[in-house]
Amino acid sequence: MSALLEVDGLKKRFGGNEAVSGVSFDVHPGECVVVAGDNGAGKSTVIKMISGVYTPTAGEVRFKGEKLTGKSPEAVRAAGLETIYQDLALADNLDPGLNLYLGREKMRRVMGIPVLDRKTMRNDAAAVMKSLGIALPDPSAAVREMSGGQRQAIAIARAIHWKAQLVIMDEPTAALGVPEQREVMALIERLKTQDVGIILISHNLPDIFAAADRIVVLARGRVAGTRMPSETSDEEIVRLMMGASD
Amino acid sequence: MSALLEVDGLKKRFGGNEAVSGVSFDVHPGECVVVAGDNGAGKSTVIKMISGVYTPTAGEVRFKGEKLTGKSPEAVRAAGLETIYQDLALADNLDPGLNLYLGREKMRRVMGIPVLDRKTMRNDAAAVMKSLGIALPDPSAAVREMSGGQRQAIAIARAIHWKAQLVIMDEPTAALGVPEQREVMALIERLKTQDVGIILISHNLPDIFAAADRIVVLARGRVAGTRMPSETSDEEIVRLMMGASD
Amino acid sequence: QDKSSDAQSAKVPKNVQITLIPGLTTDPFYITMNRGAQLAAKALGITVNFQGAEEFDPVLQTPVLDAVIARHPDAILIAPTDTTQLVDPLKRASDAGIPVVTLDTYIGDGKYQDGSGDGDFPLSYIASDNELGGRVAARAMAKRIGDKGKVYVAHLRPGVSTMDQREKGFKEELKQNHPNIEVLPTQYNDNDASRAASQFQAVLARNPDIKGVFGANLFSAIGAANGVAAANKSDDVTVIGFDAPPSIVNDIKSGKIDATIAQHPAEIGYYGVMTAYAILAGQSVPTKIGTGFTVLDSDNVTDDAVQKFIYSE
Amino acid sequence: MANTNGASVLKPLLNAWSWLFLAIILIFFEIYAQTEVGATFLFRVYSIQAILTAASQILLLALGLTLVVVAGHIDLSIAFSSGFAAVVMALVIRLGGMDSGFLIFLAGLAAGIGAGAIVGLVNGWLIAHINVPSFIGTLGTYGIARGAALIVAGGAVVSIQNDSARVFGNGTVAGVPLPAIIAGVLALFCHYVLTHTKFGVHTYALGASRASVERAGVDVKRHLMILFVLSAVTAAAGGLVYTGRFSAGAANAGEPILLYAVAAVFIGGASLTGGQGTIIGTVIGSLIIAVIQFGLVFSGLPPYWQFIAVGLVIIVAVVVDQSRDRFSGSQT
Amino acid sequence: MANTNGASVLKPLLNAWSWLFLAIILIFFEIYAQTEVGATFLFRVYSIQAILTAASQILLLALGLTLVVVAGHIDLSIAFSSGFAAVVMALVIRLGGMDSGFLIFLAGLAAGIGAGAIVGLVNGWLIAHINVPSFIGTLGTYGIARGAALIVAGGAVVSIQNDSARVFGNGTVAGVPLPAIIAGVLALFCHYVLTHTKFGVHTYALGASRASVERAGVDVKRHLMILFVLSAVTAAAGGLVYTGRFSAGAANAGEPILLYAVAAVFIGGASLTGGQGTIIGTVIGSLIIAVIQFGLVFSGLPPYWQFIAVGLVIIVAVVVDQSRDRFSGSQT
Ligand SMILES: Nc1ncnc2c1ncn2[C@@H]1O[C@H](COP(=O)(O)OP(=O)(O)OP(=O)(O)O)[C@@H](O)[C@H]1O
Ligand SMILES: Nc1ncnc2c1ncn2[C@@H]1O[C@H](COP(=O)(O)OP(=O)(O)OP(=O)(O)O)[C@@H](O)[C@H]1O
Ligand SMILES: [Mg+2]
Ligand SMILES: [Mg+2]
Repeated sequence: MSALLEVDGLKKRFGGNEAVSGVSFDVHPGECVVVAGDNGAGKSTVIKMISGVYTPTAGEVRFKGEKLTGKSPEAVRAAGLETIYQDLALADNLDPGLNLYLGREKMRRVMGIPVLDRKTMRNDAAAVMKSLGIALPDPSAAVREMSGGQRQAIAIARAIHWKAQLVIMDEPTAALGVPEQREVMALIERLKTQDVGIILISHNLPDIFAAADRIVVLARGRVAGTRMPSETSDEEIVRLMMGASD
Repeated sequence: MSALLEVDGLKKRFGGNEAVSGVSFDVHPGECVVVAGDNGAGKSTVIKMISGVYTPTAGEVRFKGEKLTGKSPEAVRAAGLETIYQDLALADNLDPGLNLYLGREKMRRVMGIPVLDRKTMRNDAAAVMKSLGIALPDPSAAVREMSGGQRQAIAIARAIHWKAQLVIMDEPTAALGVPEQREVMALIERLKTQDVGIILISHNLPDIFAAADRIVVLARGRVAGTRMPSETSDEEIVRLMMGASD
Repeated sequence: QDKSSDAQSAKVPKNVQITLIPGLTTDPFYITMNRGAQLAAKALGITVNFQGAEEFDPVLQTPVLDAVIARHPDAILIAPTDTTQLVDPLKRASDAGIPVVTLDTYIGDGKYQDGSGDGDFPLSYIASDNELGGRVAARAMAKRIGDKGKVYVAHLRPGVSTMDQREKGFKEELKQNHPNIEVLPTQYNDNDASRAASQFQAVLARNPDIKGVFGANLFSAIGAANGVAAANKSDDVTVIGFDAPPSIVNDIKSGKIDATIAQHPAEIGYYGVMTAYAILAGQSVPTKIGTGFTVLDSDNVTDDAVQKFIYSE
Repeated sequence: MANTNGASVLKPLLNAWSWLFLAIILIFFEIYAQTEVGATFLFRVYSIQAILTAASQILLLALGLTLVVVAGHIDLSIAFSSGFAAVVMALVIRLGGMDSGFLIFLAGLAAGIGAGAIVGLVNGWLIAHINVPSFIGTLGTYGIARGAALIVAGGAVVSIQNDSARVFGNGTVAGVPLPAIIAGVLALFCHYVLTHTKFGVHTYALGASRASVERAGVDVKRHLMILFVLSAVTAAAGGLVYTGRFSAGAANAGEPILLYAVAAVFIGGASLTGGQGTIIGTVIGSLIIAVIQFGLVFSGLPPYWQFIAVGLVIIVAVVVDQSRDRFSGSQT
Repeated sequence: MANTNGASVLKPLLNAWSWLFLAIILIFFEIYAQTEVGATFLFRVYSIQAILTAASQILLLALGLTLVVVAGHIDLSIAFSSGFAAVVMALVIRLGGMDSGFLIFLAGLAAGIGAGAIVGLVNGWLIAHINVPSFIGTLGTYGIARGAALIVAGGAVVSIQNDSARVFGNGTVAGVPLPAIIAGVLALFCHYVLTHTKFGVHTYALGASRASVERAGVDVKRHLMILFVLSAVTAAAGGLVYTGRFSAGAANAGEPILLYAVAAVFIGGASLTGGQGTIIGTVIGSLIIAVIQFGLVFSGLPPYWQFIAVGLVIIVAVVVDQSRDRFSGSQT
């Protein structure tokens, strides 16, 4: 099977600081690649270059053979990649339904005039949230009034609600409760069986080993090593994170 | 030893939604009380009522016997309580040094005129961060340019840099890497030996059991149960979180 | 600069550059004044530059004046935005050896070259006295409303000196010679015709027997006239305007405005340039040249004789 | 300021408190009128017409601006896109001769709207593509549109005589002034856009966080272009109404109204930081301003005191709006 | 808009690009003057003095405003706190007789500053304690101060004859106009406050996130009070200089320059959303505005074209500033 996503020599420089240098890896359909690394290693920067938020200083991203680099976030999303950002990127003043559908809102017709179908969107949001184990006391409240975990769940819901071919998750369970974390891990398994490619960023070693088909470890912006979970150990991964390279 | 902090019948209502009802617990010096609970259980709301961000709808908080309820965040902080907020509450446009010292800036004199001592503050920030295992590529950059974990480390640094008698931590390790998480756990142990009281909120069961002297489980805004870690189990805690009450 | 001394010795000044600084650049009154000035300039073969601020205000006019002084024209014609506040800034022009002639209004006590007062240095002023214009408006009003009833002044903004003078003249004339006319409080519209219209309607709601409005500038007049028309009161309420741009003239023709006091800005501009040229040629000039007013109303507005008093836009 | 207003912004409810406040002002003036003046304040056709017409003139400048402010931007250039449109319309009508008819009037309307749209396009281009902050970008086009209007007019005012234009600005339908109908229809349209379309949701989201909209796959640059064109076009409509009312296209038509238009948007609940505001709020804001201006003149309060009274009422209008939020229980 | 400007705001560096832009404008006008006019534009004491004085008048209104904008607020009332102070000063001086001396002049200064401070206190109270949005609160006091100034003055202008006042507004020290020295000293003070004191740090933090400052234990209400008093007092100083320059306290002293003052702050790098802006930037902004206004009149460009030119220069000034950010590599 050919690669779904090819990341090739990505590099990103912020002012004088080279946050990411020469990062390359592939993701195949149905595969979960975990990108691990210490704080500030460059993980979020890599995924923002993939999803179109940052333009790489050098390097290229290809999706199903087509060049993705230089495309805008909307083009990347349209191509079939969904991303859960670490900072969530929610619109704080909108309700969960509108956040779920942001950019792809559902419409209905009232006397022939198209209007937003707020109610359906809200109900859908409540349903998706429920499937993640989260109940919303007031689904019509703005997400700024939601708890940390509720907000994260909305961001997750937004990414998985669409039939994406690749889902990128930047620390998706950081704010979630124990049962919700388990739901997300189960979800990743489900997506894999549906041939969806996944890039997961996580600091949780058990989760990493449970989900990963391959682990790419970043240290100071470089790939310190790539491992199969069956052929490595917690200690080795942590050692690679700390900068020990192959 | 008498209680350092007494939380007595706290209640908070947002519009029609009662987020917290009748929550009571004590914290003694040198004790770490973990407040556990599912997403949206009301944990952050409780600690915001303690730290003065929210005024409780009912109930009272006493610190060393004195009433804290109704005081402003500055008064609470002045009384000797430091808080790490889940949303960090950083000033994004300032550097880590200024964030560390925000409200208590260091001054020096130039030709008799008091001016901010930015350099010392910056160096102090870098030092505290280093003790948490985090290196900053550019300590003079605004914190908006920092990674998720770096930002969280600044918020932690800010709370522990001052000699507080009680430190409240709302999911302090959510965005941290593995070694940094271990640093924070060690830090909590250190604070305990210095007779500092601690309220910790966490979703990580191993961490909860490692740090807690007492576990207060919230479910839907109420105390579902209080347990000693030695007398309970993962399963029981999760069961309490899910709403099974005593 | 020696240009001006050259000019003075030669008696027939050459390459003369005069700058005309209006109260503001966007008012038909000053645009017409400039047109008159350009006519004179063409006749004399000299250049008149037009430079001014966007609002009628000393703090905006002064920097313009300063920059003009730096350019050192042979003479400055200025419509000062305040009688006292422009004294010091204009002194700088005079000190720099630039002859100053004021248009439209005076500075200081209005008596130039008599050796007394702060604002004594300008050589001449050419104006239709705004206060007198207000009096003329008052008489026109009194005549049309039968010497009794309620009237008020629609004004743009307190502190616009020429309008304050018109208001003063209007009120004093009524007080002295038409005691049966009651003057209601002045209404300020910030130069918004829409507000002037709604203000008239509010005054009308309060005073159903209102007899007249004096719209002391273009937008005050057309605004008030619009309010009168909207309330269907054109037959009962007299609207007197000030100045004679085509929009006011059109309103006179259509009966919305009853009469307007046309100043003669083209004349002011024309004589201003001529006076400055005479000064540069070493001739003595009168310290005060008055230009008149023409009352335009439906009776004379189509007469050929008054067409020249209609402003350009 | 990181203003955290708890109330959900998107609830397309009428803002009962603001209506109430407007009603209180009206009742206050009516009682005053009945007792002190022995006349009615409000129940007179031409008073209502006058207030509606004045409010329309403010509202037309404030409509598109509301969307711009909800998106977290500002548009100062409406002060002169309005005048530019007015002048262009008047010139086109003049081209057709002084006593021209309906078709040339329509051509004038179209030209005026087109002139406004050009200013909007320039704004949108500067802000969306060159990343100029909207305050500065639109302050720049404020100057440019002002100069352009004056140059095109060859002066400040272009007077016209066209009966269609006159009716457009002064006519009534069933007693309702045409300017109010025009403003009302445009307000309905803008309300529809803001609360019932994708474009409206994205406008709110943009005001809360540009990243949220960009990453959701919305073309933010295009969105901004449309916003600023909309703002310029509604302001242009204000200029056209003005031309019709006064039979004169004035370059300065919108300038004195700018501050009141911005005030109406903010009285209506919008905030400098974006993300909130409604068309209904702006409509009420415009009405409040028009009513107090009318009412204060009516009350015979001395003019200088009117400045103070207007200031006070504006503040009170917002304090009333605030207390609603307080009652509904949200706080920081 | 969630504008993420990458450059660290607190670096107390001179903004080299903006100085460069100012220099380019000056050089441009100088070359024009030398070649077209055959005179120097800049190298004449008189011109420099005139530009400095004009810039000072703008700067005095813009100084305190800069801090307010950095904190994420706005202050429109400076337009009239300035005039209110001017009128009060002139009245006090008048009380001492028309040809009064130095002491009464000092009393006038004190009274004027006090008058400004009162407006500032009202603003601060409204915004800090009643939670009125600053745009509306200060628009309200704009009207109130306007009315108060006109009522106190019993008209628009109170003229005085006081030699100390005249020197205060028109004198020079070593060739530098006193207004420029006053504005310079206040600018230094504000720069010190903004970059070297706790108050300044909290002001920046407040603009980024009110929660960050509140939870850090800063009394935000007190902070806002001080900010608005500072803004009103520097604006009042502008009014006092005006009274000295023109020997007249005018109620409208500040109104026509409000827009320029706000423009100077934004040209200087501030943003509507708060958290950025510097005093140095505002100083450059004021100078740029004064220079182009002077230069365009000097160049003899017809007035209507000047509106366009000013608009263009304002936009270009900011685009230049933007490109600096781009070179330093930050982006969203
Ligand atoms: N916009 C930016 N401007 C400047 N520097 C940046 C910016 N974004 C990130 N950086 C820097 O680049 C480095 C990598 O950041 P990144 O966010 O990719 O780390 P990360 O691996 O995701 O860390 P974490 O686990 O803490 O989220 C950090 O040192 C950070 O300070
Ligand atoms: N400002 C607010 N306005 C309205 N509702 C709020 C507000 N803050 C919190 N809530 C609601 O109160 C409940 C408790 O929220 P809280 O943030 O305390 O949860 P939490 O236990 O901290 O959850 P998490 O683990 O996800 O952080 C949630 O249902 C949330 O939606
Ligand atoms: Mg990250
Ligand atoms: Mg929480």
